[in-house]
Amino acid sequence: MPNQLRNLIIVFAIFVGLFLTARHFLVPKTFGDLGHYRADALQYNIDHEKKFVDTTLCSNCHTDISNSKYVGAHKLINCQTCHGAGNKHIENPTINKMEKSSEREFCAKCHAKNLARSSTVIKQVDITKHNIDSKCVNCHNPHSPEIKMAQVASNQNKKDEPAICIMCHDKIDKIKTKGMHKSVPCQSCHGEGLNHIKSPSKSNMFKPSKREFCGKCHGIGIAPKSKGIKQIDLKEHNIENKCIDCHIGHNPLEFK
Amino acid sequence: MEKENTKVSSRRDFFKKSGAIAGGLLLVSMLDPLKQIKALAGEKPKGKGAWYGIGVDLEKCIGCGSCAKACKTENNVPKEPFFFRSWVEQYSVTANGVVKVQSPNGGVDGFKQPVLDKEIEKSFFIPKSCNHCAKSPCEQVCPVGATFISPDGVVLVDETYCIGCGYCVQACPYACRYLHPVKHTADKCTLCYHRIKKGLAPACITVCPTGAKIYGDLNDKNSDLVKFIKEHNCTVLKPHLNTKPKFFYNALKEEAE
Amino acid sequence: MQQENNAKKSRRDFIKKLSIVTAGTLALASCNSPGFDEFLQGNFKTLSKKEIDKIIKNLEKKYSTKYGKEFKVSAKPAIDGTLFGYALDLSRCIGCRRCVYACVGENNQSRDPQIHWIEVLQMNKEKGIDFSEANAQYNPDLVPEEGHFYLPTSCQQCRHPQCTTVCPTKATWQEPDGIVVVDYNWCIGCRYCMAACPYGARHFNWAEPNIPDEEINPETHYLGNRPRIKGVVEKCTFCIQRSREGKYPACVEICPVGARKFGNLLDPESEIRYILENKRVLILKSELNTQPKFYYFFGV
Amino acid sequence: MNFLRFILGCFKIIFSGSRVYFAWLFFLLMMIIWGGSGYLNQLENGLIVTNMRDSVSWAFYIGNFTFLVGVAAAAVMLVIPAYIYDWKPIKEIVIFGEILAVCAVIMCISFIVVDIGNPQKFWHMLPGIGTMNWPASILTWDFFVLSTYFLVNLTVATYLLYCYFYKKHYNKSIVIPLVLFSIPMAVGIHTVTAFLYNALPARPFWNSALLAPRFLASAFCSGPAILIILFQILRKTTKFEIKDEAIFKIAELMVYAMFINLFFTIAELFKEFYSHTEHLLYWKYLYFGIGKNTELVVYAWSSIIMSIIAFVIFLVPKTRYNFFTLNLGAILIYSSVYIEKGITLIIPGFTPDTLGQIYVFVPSSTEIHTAVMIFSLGFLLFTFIVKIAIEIIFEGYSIDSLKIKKTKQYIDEKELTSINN
Repeated sequence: MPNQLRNLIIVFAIFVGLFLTARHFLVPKTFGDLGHYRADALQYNIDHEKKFVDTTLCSNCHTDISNSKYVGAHKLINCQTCHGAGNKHIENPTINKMEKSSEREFCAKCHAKNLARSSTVIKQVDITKHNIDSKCVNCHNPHSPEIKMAQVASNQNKKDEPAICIMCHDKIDKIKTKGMHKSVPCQSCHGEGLNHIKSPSKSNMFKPSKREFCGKCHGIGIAPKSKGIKQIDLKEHNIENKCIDCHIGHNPLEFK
Repeated sequence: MEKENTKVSSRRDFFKKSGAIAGGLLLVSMLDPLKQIKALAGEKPKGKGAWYGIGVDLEKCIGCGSCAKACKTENNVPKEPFFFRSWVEQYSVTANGVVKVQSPNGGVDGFKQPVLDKEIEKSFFIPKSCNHCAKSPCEQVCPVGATFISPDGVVLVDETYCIGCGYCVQACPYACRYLHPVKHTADKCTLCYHRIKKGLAPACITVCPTGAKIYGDLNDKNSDLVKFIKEHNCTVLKPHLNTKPKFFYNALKEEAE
Repeated sequence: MQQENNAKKSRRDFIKKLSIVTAGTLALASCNSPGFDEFLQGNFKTLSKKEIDKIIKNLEKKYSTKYGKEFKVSAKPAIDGTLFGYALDLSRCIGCRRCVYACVGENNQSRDPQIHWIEVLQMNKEKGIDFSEANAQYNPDLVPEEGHFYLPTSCQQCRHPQCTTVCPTKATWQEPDGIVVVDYNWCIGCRYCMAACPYGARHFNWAEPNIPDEEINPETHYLGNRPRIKGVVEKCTFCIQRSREGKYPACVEICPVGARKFGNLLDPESEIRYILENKRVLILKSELNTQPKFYYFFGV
Repeated sequence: MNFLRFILGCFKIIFSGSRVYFAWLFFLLMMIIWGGSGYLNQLENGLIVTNMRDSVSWAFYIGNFTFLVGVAAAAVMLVIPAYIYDWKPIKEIVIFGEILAVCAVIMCISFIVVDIGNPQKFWHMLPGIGTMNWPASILTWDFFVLSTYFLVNLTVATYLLYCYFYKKHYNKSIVIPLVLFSIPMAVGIHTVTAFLYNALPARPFWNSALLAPRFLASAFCSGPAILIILFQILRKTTKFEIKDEAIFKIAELMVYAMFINLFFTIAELFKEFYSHTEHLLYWKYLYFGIGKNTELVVYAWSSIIMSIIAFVIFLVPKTRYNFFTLNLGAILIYSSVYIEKGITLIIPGFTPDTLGQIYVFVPSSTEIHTAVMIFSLGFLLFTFIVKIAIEIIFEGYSIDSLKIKKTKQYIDEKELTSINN
């Protein structure tokens, strides 16, 4: 064999040898065991820490909530859908709190009116109109949205107490307590609300707007004189407008 | 003449030797890389073991974005609004056929109640994530074998081996991949491989409030997914690409196909 | 060679002469050469009202003598404010092919060789709508077969029809009410439209169409179901002779399971609009952007 | 008047010749009659006598048309070096390329005419008289570029012959611009023909941007292949002179074309098989068959194998300079391109059809008859024009010989025999 060829073969062999050694060290151990990939990568993916836990763990401690949840419309919803992943909370419940949101926007994520939502799948509420004064949780128990409403309805005997109104209409109460009407019960102006309590969306409360209605208490000669009630001459005082055009009904000394 | 003979013999010799060397090389390489060659030929275990897929009933999807949010939490997906393993899109079709697609922050914060547009004729949500294609283009193009289809049909990324070239991001027809801004490797839905292997449902399916999304084993005739497919008229996205996706949509509208 | 040399002399109108000479010789050679008037008749779209009336009168006379029946050939134009659309409920179709034969009867398709404007495909339920799995040769006695569904296809009346774009002679076009029609007298039979149609909806008269006299439907439309000649392309017209009179196409009327729906897409109260807005509708080969007005849906 | 005399001279040429010549003419005439009988049958009964149906609505005729467009376009292959680089050895034979182009275009148009259902209505697509759907329909473009290309080549060929006939020097300012114009036209006829198929989204098999370049590359293989064989026949049978050098030069040019052709084919195959979309179905049918339907597999592979062998033959100088292997290579590449354009381009575009149904197309006897008729007609025309060209250019047949004949009748016979020899 000529020298050149022999040299060439030697060089070639060295390169091949180098290549094979390099390959031996560089290619990962389990590469190709199952396919053109590192078989260990499967385990690597499995080892990822999980964050959303089994909900049986929730009901172990929060039995009351889970019991009430299992009767309502939210019964199939996982706790962590609203409260976030529970892995840290179960490690140390006192330090790591679950997420909690009582904002209207939070409920609106599912319940806001949207053409894309099927009305048979989910109850939809026009959040720009539906009782905008209050938080959803004031009237609805988030764990079982019907329960709180049922409680309200079952308290019919307390129908004269403003407390039952405040449950849902707390914003109005805040305005009312600031002003002169704070001692006037809601029913005095809005009438009895038995039906409204039963189904608030279907039966609305009476909303007075006529001058004569205010005149019942405030009109000279119409209402019986009583201490502390301001008397207005309905025939003279700004006769072109309604009272509520200027005065806020719940706090009449504030003007619009 | 004699000279010629020697020449011939030496040449023959050379061929013999080089042939032997080549043969030897081939033998050496056959000892272990044969598996790789086989794998390259696209042999995939079908009919035995699990073969996972996903199903969504779009009639039930309310676009709450819980799935997108849970996915970010579960899988440590970067918070920025352009990295998603799972996200929700809202399609709105106007009466004159214009299709608008919106996905504010991937639906993580939910969809705002829209000011109802009279023009809009219909609207629907579509949750999206990796389709776990049986013939996945991302796996096909990966130069190092860092993206692969697991024996149970889940398309996974080997983070430690990925070189971050981003070829798979280009190859995916469903825009399901992104380059992780910190790790600089490709990242995508793993069908919560760490959960399903422990018998738990993927995070997105765990949190779905309406039960719109399900997953299951396509090889198991009694699995939820197989039943779901049988009972509904499911379609996949971009069927003409022949990627054989395993993400089945019920009630997929033509505008989104 | 003679012809060749002549051409050299007058190169300017060589093309004209060549084609007219060929056309002339071929017309003579052809056994059933159409009348001279018909040969010179222009594209339907370029004809005046008067010319159309005359042509129709001649046609009615010709057909009446040929088939021994009083023929009516209408040329009713599209009604303003109509855009026809079609919907088909895949969950109801049982693959009985009654629509196919109603269509053949109504639209005077050739019986021998057979031409069917509607083709019903048997599909595998597990595979979904995948044409490579479609079977057009299924046995009608066994329908509906377990594990299969049926997909009737016909002209999809695309909003962006490829077939009209490629036609070299403007012999096929889309009417204002969305129906794609063919002027049989103007079609030269090049079959480019058949190559362009993604739905196999166009059919060619490979031979002289053959319809028994007693089966012929004399209520016809010029652009629809009037008897055709050999060598021209024909296609579904949503039964233009019926739909423009406010009637349902024949296939809609015959369907025993009510899978077929038809209506005006511009009328918000129509059934077709209800389906579009409330059902999950599919179109075939949406990736081609032909935008068909033929929608498939799953009603149940 | 002068032109008339030229025509007269031409006629004299074609009606005189050796026995072999007349035997060849007789043979072609017989073939035309035999083929014509089939075509008459088609005219009478309609296209039903072909094996085309709704599923496969274009087939053998259109395949031949496509192939011949390629042959016609290849004329420029010879024109470019001859006129641009003024390369002598090819210059004289360029006229044969142009004659070939003229005849091929005539055959192309004939194939279109026999393919359409109502040939007598052909005038509907003429501009002015009919309602040509221009610019939307690519078929109208194709018709336009084919006729322009035809006219340009006819003009150049006739003018050159005319000048030789009158022993004049041709006017460069007429010929060169026309020749230069014919180069983009040649590219044009092929490109437009490719676009004819290319722009149909309904037929994914054709819907590839590479179709037009592939058309061009294969045309530059098949056209010169015919000429290489033709020149050898001519120089053996007539006084036509061509140097080996010129033939080898053509062969060398073909190597590039063949390489590009193979390269494009590989590029196309790679794209389809790697991306394995739904469109792969047609390629699978072509190269591997679908189920029992493996009709085209033999053709597809034989075309590829032939074209590879031909490429190797032409690439290796030893075989390129050997006339036996050269001719073998030319035949191989010619057959390869004929199969590719005629069968494996058109049929898989329609099989499976748009609804997934498979209709197996095999040309009927009528189609073969008609094709034979058109090819024979083309050959007849080509024989005539080539004979005229050879006698005028290489055998000194000119206006003088015509005059001599007129005045001195008695020399006629002697002259004729000398010409024929």
